[in-house]
Amino acid sequence: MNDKPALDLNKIRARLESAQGPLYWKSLEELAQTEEFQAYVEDEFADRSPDWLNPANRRNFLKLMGASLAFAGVTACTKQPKETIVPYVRQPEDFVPGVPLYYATAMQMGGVGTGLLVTSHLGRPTKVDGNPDHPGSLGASDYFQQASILTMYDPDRGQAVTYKGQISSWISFQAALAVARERAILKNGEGLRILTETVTSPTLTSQIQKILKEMPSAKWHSYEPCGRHNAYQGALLAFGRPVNTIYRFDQADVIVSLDADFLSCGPGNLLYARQFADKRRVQTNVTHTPQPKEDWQEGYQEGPIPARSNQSASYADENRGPVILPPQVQAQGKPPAETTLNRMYVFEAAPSPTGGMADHRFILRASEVEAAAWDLAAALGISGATSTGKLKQAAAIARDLQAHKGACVVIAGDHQPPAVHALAHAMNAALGNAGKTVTYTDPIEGNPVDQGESLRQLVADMNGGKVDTLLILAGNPVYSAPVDLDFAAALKKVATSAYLGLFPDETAALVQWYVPEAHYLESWSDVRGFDGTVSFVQPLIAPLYGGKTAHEVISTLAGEPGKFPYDIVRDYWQSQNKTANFEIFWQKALHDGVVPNTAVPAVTVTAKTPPPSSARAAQGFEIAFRPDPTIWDGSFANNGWLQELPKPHNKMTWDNAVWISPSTAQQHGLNSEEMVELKYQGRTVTGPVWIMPGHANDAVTVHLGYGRTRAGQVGNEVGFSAYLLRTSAQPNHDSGLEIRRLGGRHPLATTQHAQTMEGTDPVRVATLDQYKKSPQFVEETEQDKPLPPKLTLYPDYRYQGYKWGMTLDLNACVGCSACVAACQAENNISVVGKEEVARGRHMHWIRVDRYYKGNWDNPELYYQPVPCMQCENAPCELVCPVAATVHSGDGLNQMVYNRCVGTRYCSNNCPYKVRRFNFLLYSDWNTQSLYGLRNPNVSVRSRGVMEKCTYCVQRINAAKIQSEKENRRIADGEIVPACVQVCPTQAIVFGDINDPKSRVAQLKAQARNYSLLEDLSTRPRTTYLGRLRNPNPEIEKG
Amino acid sequence: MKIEELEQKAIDPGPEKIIGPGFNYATVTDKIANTVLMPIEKTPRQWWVALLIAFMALQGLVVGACWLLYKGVGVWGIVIPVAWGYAIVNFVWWIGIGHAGTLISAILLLLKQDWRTSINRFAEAMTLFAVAQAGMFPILHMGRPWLGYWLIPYPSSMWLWPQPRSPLIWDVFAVTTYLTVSFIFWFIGLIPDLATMRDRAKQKWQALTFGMLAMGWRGSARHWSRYQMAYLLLAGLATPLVLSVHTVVSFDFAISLLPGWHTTIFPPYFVAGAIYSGFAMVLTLAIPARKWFHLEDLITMRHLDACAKLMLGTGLLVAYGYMMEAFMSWYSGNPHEMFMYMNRATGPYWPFFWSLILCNILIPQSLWSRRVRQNVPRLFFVAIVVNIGMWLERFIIVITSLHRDFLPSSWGMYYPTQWDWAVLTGTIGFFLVLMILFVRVLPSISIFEVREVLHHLAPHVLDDGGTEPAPAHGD
Amino acid sequence: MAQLFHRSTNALANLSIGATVLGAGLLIAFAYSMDRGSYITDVRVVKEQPVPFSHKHHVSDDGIDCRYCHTTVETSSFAGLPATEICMSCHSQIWANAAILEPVRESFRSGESLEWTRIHDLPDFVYFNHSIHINKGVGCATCHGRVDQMPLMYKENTLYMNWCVNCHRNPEKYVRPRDQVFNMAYEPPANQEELGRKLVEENHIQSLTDCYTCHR
Amino acid sequence: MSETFWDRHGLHGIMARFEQPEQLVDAAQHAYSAGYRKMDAYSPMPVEGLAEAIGFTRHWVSLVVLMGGLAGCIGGFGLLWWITVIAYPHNVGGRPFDSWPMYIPITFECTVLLAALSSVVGMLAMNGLPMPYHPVFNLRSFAERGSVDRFFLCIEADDPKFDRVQTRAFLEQFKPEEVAEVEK
Repeated sequence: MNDKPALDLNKIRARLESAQGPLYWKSLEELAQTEEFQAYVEDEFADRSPDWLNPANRRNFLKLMGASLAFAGVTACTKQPKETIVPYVRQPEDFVPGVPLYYATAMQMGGVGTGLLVTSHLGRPTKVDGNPDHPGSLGASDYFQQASILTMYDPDRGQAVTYKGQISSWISFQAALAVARERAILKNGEGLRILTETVTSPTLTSQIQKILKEMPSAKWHSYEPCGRHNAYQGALLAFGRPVNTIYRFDQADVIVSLDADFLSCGPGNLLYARQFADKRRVQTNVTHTPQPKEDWQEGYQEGPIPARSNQSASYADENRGPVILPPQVQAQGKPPAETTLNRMYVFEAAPSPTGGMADHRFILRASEVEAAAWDLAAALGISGATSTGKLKQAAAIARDLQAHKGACVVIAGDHQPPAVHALAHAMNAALGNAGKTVTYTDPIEGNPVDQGESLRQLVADMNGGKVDTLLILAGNPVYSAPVDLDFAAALKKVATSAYLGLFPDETAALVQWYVPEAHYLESWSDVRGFDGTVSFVQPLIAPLYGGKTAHEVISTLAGEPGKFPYDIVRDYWQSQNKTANFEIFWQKALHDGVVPNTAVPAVTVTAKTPPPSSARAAQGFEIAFRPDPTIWDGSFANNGWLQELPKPHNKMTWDNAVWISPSTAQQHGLNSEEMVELKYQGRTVTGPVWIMPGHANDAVTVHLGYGRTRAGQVGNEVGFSAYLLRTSAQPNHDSGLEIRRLGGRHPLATTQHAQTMEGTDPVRVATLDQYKKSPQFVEETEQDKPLPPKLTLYPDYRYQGYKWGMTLDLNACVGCSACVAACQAENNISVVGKEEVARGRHMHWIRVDRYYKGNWDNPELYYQPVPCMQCENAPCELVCPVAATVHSGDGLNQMVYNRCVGTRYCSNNCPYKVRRFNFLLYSDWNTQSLYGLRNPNVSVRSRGVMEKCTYCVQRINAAKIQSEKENRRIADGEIVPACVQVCPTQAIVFGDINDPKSRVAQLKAQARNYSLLEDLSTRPRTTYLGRLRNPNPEIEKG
Repeated sequence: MKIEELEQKAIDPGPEKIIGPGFNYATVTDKIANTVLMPIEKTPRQWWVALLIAFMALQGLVVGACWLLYKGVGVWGIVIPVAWGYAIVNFVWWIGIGHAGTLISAILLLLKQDWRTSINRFAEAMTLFAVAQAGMFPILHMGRPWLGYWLIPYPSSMWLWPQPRSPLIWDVFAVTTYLTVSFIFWFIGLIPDLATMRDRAKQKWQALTFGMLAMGWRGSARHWSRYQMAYLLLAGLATPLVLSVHTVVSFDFAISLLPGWHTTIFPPYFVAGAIYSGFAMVLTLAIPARKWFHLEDLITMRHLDACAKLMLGTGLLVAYGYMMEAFMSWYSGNPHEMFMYMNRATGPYWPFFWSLILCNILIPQSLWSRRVRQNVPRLFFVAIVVNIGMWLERFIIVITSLHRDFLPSSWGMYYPTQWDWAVLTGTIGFFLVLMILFVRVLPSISIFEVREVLHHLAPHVLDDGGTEPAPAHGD
Repeated sequence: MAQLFHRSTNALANLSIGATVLGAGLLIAFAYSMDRGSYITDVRVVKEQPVPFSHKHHVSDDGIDCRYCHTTVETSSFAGLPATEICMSCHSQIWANAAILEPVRESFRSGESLEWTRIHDLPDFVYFNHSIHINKGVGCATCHGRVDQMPLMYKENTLYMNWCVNCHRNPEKYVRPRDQVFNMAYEPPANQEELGRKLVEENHIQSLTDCYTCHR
Repeated sequence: MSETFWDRHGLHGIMARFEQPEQLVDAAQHAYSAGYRKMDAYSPMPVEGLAEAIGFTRHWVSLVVLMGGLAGCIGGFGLLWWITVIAYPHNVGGRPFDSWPMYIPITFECTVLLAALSSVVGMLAMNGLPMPYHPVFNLRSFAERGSVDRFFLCIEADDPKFDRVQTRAFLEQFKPEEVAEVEK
């Protein structure tokens, strides 16, 4: 039972040493770089010298804690070890040690960039968050962005240029590239190929195009294993030209999703989720009737100790009545009669967050979605569309859509064949959505090609010996290319091959030259958002492991070696706008994180019905390939946070599995965790079964990205690789799968075992109509009858000053789990590894519970985030023998790690089980590179200590101190806990309940407001807003 | 009868008498003293074997504890939600066992049950050692044991104090008090006998050792009268104490709000269970001991029978406790409570629950029959079964209540690891080692009290130092 | 004679009892003195530094303000330690060749930071913020003592929790007018009590004894 | 003869050995009625009426225990109250600072603890124990059987009525197994 399989310390130390070896082969500017790097490292000293300078100090200190405390005997304080403090030599201007700085940058995924705001403690990026000014983020972010920072510090990243496996140097690579360039120029580019992922970077595009102009015969191929080329093919089919589609869900009252999980992934998903949630938010106007103090907030005569009462002493004028209203008052909160919700129909094979939010979820095999699309098109009377008669409810849906002409959306999933996209376009056109809820722009890609085809050509040429120089810019094609192309074999036929990648991975092992890539937090670049808006990528730290950007590689190939990426990007943009005040433009763009009006202009196109496609719903057992929810196409395989993040759909961690529906599993006599062999087109893989309620019958879904062999300490040999079955012909789904029981079990680590609510009702649901009839439906339940305000022998505490509280709107939460990752990043939460998760020792402070309701083949899905409830009558506090968890003056349930002795009684007595315990030494004291990652404002917990959510108390304190300096009250929304900040749908709201104007107080006054397990009289400060569904009465009946 | 004979073979006078024939002050003294003063080579072989086995078992604790302290409590099977595992199960089990001793000495003293005399010393020692075992667990099970002293109120440089609303703090006080008082009680009882040992010792070093421990006791009438009063008062104090201790232990659960823990029935039925298991353990130990040292004529069938009857009685109380739990969970109408009980009976841990019913309720019913009560092997078997049963009861209470509580999303399972087992067997070994040593190095039967009994039974034993057989004891 | 013990043993027995009781008392007393004494707390203990920097000289002789070197004390949790260049801003002129300042010049040349030994070093789980204390009128000297009279730096107070809490409980006993914060020589007036209460009211000084005030 | 702390001479008293407790009690009663006061009776187990026989009635143990108990009770509760209300008041789970019902168990335990300790300490102290050396052990037969099966009465030399000859004669009349003088 090792604490942290995630990070093998000895190996890592070895790597670090090898990386810090002699530098004699390095070029001059490289040395300069390393100095810069050194400088950055020094920055850490000023802040928290002990750890970074000498990790031993802190480790010893903790060791000492054990021994010397026992000896010192009478006190908790013990002789401090000798620690040094290291000032700058020359202090940078804007650096205030102890005060973080925020830089705007952007992260690209599948070529689509999202603007970010990164927190930096003295040159040490510690937290990634969305950039409110960026259209694709609006301040939100997803767990890939949250976790990307861990990848940057990952000690497994490539740390040296290698040639045929031997450590070489950047300078020699440049030399080699120069030679290749000469050779290519002679042949006018013949045999020179560049393979990239989807590229939207204007700079990189222009760089490559410059080369293509110089050597016309050179070719630029793009391949993205989980890319969106189907969408472009669909556009071609519909409009005869590739376009980029942008949706306006804030305008859509009816949504039909054809296997599109637009709420949790794909371009613009953060914006779309927000727009979708806004259409589902229920606004109720409650008249606040504060209760007289003696009735509602009766304090003790002696009162809480002066410290507390002081808090609001000088705010006497603001000493308002409390706003948590007793139930009978809440009941007054009637929703406006005109409360409306949007309605969503989802057609999908495997449950997704989007499917979970659907009012009607139609379970179809991936291949049957097209048939459904045809039926719908036919029902909408689109010329040339013929019904297959599969979809009974087609007519009803069509009526619903037609009733909302111009205010509805039909969206097709990226994994669906072009025909479905074309049909979606046709339907949107027919419904008059084009230009209203759906707009089209030119593609944002620099190289909008059919990527599947593009790769096929490349491989063909490689095999045909037509390629002598191949430059692979990221993407790890050896691992992720369709298996039938056998990229690895083809690669051997290439004379000169080079690969730029973050990790020395599968591809790096087979190419001649491997160049470590600079992480986006280390690079200068630019990238387009989902709507084309350009954001600059600016580094927060010099490359930790001497990584290089694609810009540098290409510019070397272009004959400009040694040009800094900064200059490359800057020069490009200077060339773009020749205005005099470029400097201002540049600075502003860098500061804001977006380049003004760079969004790609809309184009008007006319959709034509696609030719009836031959591939109607195929027969036979079907397999669907999907990117993994948390590690995507495998590029995040070595990221411990994402490996351990419970997958939103089934709460599984550290594995992928063969998803199969309950009844199909029954037919084949399969159980979860049972090993099966998947045989498809003569190729086989074996993996464990996961029985997935709500999955289509006679079909399995497998997730890509696992089964890595050279991902790193974390990702190696985890799960099975579905790429081994994926062909270039049918990359998304196909029939003809054979499934065979192998016997034998492969335990899967899941964080939630019970699937249903087991008769309890943590999630309260009502349909819109029911809600309109009885707004306080949340109280009409078996248990948790609302309690009379005073169901206690003791008088209530009076919380003057601030009174923190939180609401979670289950109507807005799409269960995307971004909050879990954000919390982990903000609060230095440890990764514990598969074994520990399997035991039930995962450490996430906020979890997203997932419940099924109804029959197992097509259940309703409900998501419920559960952080600490901050109960006013906290059961955990009562039983702590050392007062390590007590209440604060503003009603927080404090957890004092350094006082905790670890009896774990508090966890036993917590009805919500939100407390997490360090059963072993989970936090990694040994991996130096991870020290930089930690949030300096949160203690790193040691072994034997209980931990839990405290509403990000470090942020509360920061705000408090700021406001006190300015001698004012903290403004509503000034304090933003990590989960609130990250949430794409703003389902989580935090604030001061004593302030009747605060958003949280307003929400708590809603009739939908209820607290979990209210009958225990724990008086949670965290409450929920009941979930509403808006089914189509026509279908509900039929 | 010759003292040698008495030492060699012993006649069990049967279920009527509390002492065998042929005893007078001198012989009874020598006979008991002999278990301590007999030369090493005369020590019964079974004693050595038992000691060896117990000592090997003890190693489980040594290794287990070291590994635990090195790695952390994670080496045990505990998880969230089942954050308490074997450590607490064992703690409660041992504390329970530690209840018979004081009960026998204190309560039976107050009730003037003279049959207690020949087993009370023994039972008190058992209490002491059992509580010592129990005392280890709260320390070991902490995440940071080296900070255990934070549970003691002392003026620290943090100005922080324990949080006295927590039952764990009550435990600290209750257990330490109980340990101290039990020790005092036991030691005070020993003093006159230590004096006897001092005077009977054959080697000088023995004499000196016992002499120091006896503190110069010389049996003065004044001393005796103060002594008896102190002893009586101690008994009077120990009686409520012994009841309070397991009540407090039961509060560890009852104070919480967990279904299956949060019940008012807990204190009485924990106390009953404690006495139940205590007497089971007394029998488990007394039966072999009386055999090895030929004490059947001092620990007679009368004693075994009385213990058996007490077991039966307390066992019925425990059974009533189970019934009330079931009834209340149904009667309360609280779905969580109802689910909890159903889950115990039919959930993943059902085998434990039903074997608990078997061990604690069904099998002990056989004690209604004299043929079981007065048949040593059968009685021994039942005693063992009850020991196991009581351990299972604690397992059910701790584990099954925790593993499925309010929110289905946070349900989990608990699987003990080898280290859980190591520590359990280790403490059993430790306990036995202490017991086995005790019966050899200290008079395991209270000599002066037996003299008293003798004095009451035969007011006029005319005897010149045990050369002639004593007359039959008039009843 | 059948006496097992000599009569002196009576006296010995009583003595040993007395000795045990006394010993236990002494042991506890010793433990406390160790804990509160400077061996553990380092109070008034001078530590070795790369340069024997004298606050006395710089503050009282040269009259340099605290903030000249501790630049961020009013704005950040971290008071700030002068970068080498701040030292050099004077010492490139004054004492430019003094031997004891060689480490400073060396650091300036090589870019290698000076490594000072921490004097005021809180455990890593304590989060102290200088700026708020300064803003609320807690004088430097209140915690750091008369730094202007320390030839070599040492710790004036234990920085133990009870010491912190003492002030957090009744700030009025210690706070001073904001303009006096950096005044080393400031002596609390006779009417500190009422002045304190007035300041507490004016500057809205709270007595925060919540755990999370310092521990997170 | 000079007496020093280390080496005292002289007579401690005259001791009679009996075989049966009844004889001892009988002898003791007579001795008391005969006016002897400074005497002590020794028996291997408590014998009813013996203490009364030699005129020992008040032992004060119960009073000491009562005091101890009270101290424990007040001290225990006081400590808890002080901790939670004065020393460091915390809002624990919404309970009042002085949630006194929660203090009862500890208060009780403290009461019992101090009462028990005081009973033992009190008893030993009042008995003047430990006292490994005592003149009576000078009598061989006492040292051997005093704690086993013989019963002794010792009339001490510093009793005003004591007289080497008469006292011995007085004791002889109760048919002791042995009458002997005991050195200090």
